[in-house]
Amino acid sequence: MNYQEIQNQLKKTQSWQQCYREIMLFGKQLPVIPDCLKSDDALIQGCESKVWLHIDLDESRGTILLIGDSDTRIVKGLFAIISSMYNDITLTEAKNIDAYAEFESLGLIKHLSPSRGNGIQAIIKAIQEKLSQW
Amino acid sequence: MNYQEIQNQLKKTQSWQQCYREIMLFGKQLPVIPDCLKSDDALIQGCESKVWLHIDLDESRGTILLIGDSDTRIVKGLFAIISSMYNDITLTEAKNIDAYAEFESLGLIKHLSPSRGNGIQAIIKAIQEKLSQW
Amino acid sequence: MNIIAELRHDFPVLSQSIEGQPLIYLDSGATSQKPQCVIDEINDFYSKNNSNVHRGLHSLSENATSKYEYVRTQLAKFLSVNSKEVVWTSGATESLNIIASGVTCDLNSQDIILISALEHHANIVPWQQAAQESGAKIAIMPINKQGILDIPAAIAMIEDLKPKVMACTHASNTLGNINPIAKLIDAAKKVNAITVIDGAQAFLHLRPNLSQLDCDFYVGSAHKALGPTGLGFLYGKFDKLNALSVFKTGGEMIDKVTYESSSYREAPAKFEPGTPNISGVLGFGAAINYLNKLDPIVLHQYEQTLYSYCLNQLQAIDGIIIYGDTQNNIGTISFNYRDEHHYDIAMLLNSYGIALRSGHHCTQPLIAELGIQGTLRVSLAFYNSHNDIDTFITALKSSIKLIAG
Amino acid sequence: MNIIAELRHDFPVLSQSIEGQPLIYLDSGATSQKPQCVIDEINDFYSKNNSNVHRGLHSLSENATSKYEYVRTQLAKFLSVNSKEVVWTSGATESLNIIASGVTCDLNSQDIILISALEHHANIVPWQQAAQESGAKIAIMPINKQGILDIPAAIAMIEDLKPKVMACTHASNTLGNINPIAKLIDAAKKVNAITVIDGAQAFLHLRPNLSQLDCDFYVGSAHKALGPTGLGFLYGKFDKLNALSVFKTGGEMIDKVTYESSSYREAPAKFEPGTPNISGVLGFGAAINYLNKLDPIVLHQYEQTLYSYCLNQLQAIDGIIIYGDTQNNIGTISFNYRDEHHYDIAMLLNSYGIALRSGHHCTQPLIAELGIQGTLRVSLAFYNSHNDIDTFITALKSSIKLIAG
Ligand SMILES: Cc1ncc(COP(=O)(O)O)c(C=O)c1O
Ligand SMILES: Cc1ncc(COP(=O)(O)O)c(C=O)c1O
Repeated sequence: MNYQEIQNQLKKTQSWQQCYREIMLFGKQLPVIPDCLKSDDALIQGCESKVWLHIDLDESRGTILLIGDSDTRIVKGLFAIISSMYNDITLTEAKNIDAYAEFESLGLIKHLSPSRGNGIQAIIKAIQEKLSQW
Repeated sequence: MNYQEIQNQLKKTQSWQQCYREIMLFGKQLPVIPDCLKSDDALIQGCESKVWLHIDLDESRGTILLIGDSDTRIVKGLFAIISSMYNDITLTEAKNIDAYAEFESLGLIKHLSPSRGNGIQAIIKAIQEKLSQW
Repeated sequence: MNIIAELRHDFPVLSQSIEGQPLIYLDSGATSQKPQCVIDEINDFYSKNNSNVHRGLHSLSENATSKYEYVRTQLAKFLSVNSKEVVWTSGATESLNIIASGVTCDLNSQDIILISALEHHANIVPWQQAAQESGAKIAIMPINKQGILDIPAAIAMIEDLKPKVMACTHASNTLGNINPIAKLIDAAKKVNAITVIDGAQAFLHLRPNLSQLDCDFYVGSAHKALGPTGLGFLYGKFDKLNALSVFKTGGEMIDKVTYESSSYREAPAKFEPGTPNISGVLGFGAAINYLNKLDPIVLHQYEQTLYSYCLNQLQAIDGIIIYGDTQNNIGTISFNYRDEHHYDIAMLLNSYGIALRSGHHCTQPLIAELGIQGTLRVSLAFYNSHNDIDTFITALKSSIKLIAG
Repeated sequence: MNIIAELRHDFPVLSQSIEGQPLIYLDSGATSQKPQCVIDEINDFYSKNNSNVHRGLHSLSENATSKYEYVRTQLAKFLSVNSKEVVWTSGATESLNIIASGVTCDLNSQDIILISALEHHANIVPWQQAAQESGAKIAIMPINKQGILDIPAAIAMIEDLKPKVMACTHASNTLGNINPIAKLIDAAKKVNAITVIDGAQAFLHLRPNLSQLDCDFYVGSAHKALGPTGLGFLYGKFDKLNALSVFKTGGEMIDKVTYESSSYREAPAKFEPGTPNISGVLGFGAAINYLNKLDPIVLHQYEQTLYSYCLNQLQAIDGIIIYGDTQNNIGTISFNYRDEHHYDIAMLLNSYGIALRSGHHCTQPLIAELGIQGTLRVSLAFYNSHNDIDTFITALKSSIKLIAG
């Protein structure tokens, strides 16, 4: 699922419940990741739910690769959204993504609130930091 | 000056200022006490102003004797009022005095507030405790 | 019951909405809502009487001081203790820190601090600090699989270990269990343990009579009992309280200060340095007043009815797992749905206007003991209605459907 | 000036009466009055948003948390520092205790803690505790007969003694003196001292820029700066702040708790266990907002004008003795009349509706150094008027007459 499709899907929702339903469905479509990738050092700090995140650079194609999972459905779905933003784009394009602004325009900015403790903010920060190293 | 006179004087005052003036005058009429009586162990605890208090029983006459002073005019005057209540009465009468009620009826109950830190409450307590020992 | 239904209108927050839907507040264990009289009292203080206490001769300060000290006697009366045994603190957490740090110098490496497996972090971590500094050891009174304190085991531990301190919560914030603390206190006193009861959750629902319970220390938070935030209390039997070493130092708690040394005043002043939370105390006074006007038995029965009503409906939902003691409970239910994450359900419930708490509830060791990640927690108060519960149950069923779908 | 005269109406207490006469509030050093917007904010919180913070996923809690954390960034901006360097405390007193107790483990019997002769008990007694526990010695930067810090002597002490800690008040609560702390901080940094500034009095009047001052720690109380009671702040340079040992422990400040041990979160969370004073923080946010809308230069000039006006009139009264620095002053005047006791004059002034403070002002060593029993203290704020001062001076003259008569 690409980011454009996600945007369209979310736009169609008419209630928070529908919106959550979509988000959870995005999460279900993520590839299942092997348990060995759910290691402690891949855990994102500061989440009440668990989030594992791996960020790699596909040097041959010049694109970045996000692999992640969460033990909650909603956070997993939110990660799927983030992941779709970074899919199949160049490193330079990736660096220019303002994920906060995207969440804002998706109407999901509330999910970035630190008190929600879901680590979305931490995920975005981790990605941006990693990108800045390349 | 006896307590009756004090009551009459205070009744005539028409403002707090006049009332304070009378109170300070009562204080001035107290006998001057020698410095040696202003000892640390005669100090009443819990006063911002200093109050020295001596309580004695005149066993021959069966009356009690209050000697006191303060470094402030108003507290000294308030002590003069207390002192006049206990003047020339028997021990039994003294034990029956409700000094709080008297201050209430004099309109001076505010001066017993602990936050005023003037030790009037402490003086009354000290007298009552001493009386209860006789 | 009708009179109780009316009480709800005293709490302005309860007429708010969440996400466009009427708010259903089921999170009183985190903090209670405040009746209008408490809000008005704070408002009045700042609009008419605002002044520092214990400092001024002027009338404003004198008024504030009288009111501030009057609330201390009010609380003392509510607890059936002496007012010089009541210290104002910034919250139950600070109260427990004052006790734990205050007894540390009396502990040594032979000593045992006995706590229960149900404690809030606030009644664990300060004791770990005390243990670390003194060399004392911490021992745990165990719970069974359902999360209920094993009283015979606990009493055996008290008798065998002869702990120097026995610290236990009156009611569990996570599970709602009411612990039979009278039994524990009795046993602990036989071995001369210092008894510390965490009443943060119990105070509002159980109105403890401390002269009957006869514990050495009892703590609570105003904000969990209709009062303002930033205020708690510490009750201690005068001699034991006064014997605690000072915690914070500064103005007002001192008697004399020279550059070389300072002497301290007696309790409670000794533990109240600096400007206190004056509006907090006055607001809490209004809360106590409010409670005093309500019949505790009627309130308690109502809360228990609500609790059973909610419990029964939850139990009727296939896949719901409930933890804790459902016989002796202040009206708090911790649950999960199958192996779904509490986070997802809490988020969905919020979208229906249901405010409840999810997670470890600051009781990580308890949650670990139960072998789970966390729970969803409904915590009720007398201002909740049967309708609140109906709405919650409907929303929960819809949320489960959404997740399963 | 007219705009400033209008500000007075924002403070509802100022239209109250004392003893049947309009209240003249000259005790802002003890606690400031609160503008209506602060009162409204607290009211709003309890009526619409009341909820605990950092705990709930539900919208009410999320709102409260966002607001609570937003005020931290507001204050950080006001002080020109980073928001993770700002800790909420129960008051300046607690802030100073956190620092003093937090550095105690780094002190030993060779170390000197250098404080000034002008300190409030809150910046003396916690250091005495630290000294007692660590064996360190306290040394005092001296004042002259007028009560002004002797800067050359202070700097020489810093250079000679090479103190481990240099703690000084930004402005004296008793005398109003503004200390040239930038010079002291510079000198202290050259000898690697930890620099601690008590800003309880200065914050409102001087709006310190901490990135310029470059001290390690700076503390204040909300209630002295238009905000609610029961709240203070502790600023610390992040590394130094985070390196302090924890003071209170409990929920929210921890990362992981097991029965055996606990790990703590980073500052500021590490120093904020338990439920904070949420309404206090939100109210203080409204106070900072209010201050941000006023031009600090205009306010400062106005306060200085008021101060001079009051000072001149006092000086013109035969027998009035004034203490402290009248050149660099936040607008606080300590005085006596001949050898009359401050208590009598304060009581008489109160009967005229004048609220000012008398006594040792929690600075017993300073009062002893000045060789007196206490003072009467006028402390002004921008909401005072020239008329306040006229009324005060008239009342003072009448009081003197009453005493002399
Ligand atoms: C200079 C100074 N430091 C510290 C304090 C203590 O502040 P609080 O009582 O708000 O904790 C005060 C308050 O009187 C003060 O004036
Ligand atoms: C049982 C228990 N103890 C202690 C506390 C700590 O209370 P506070 O956060 O008000 O300090 C709580 C609050 O959650 C609690 O539920």
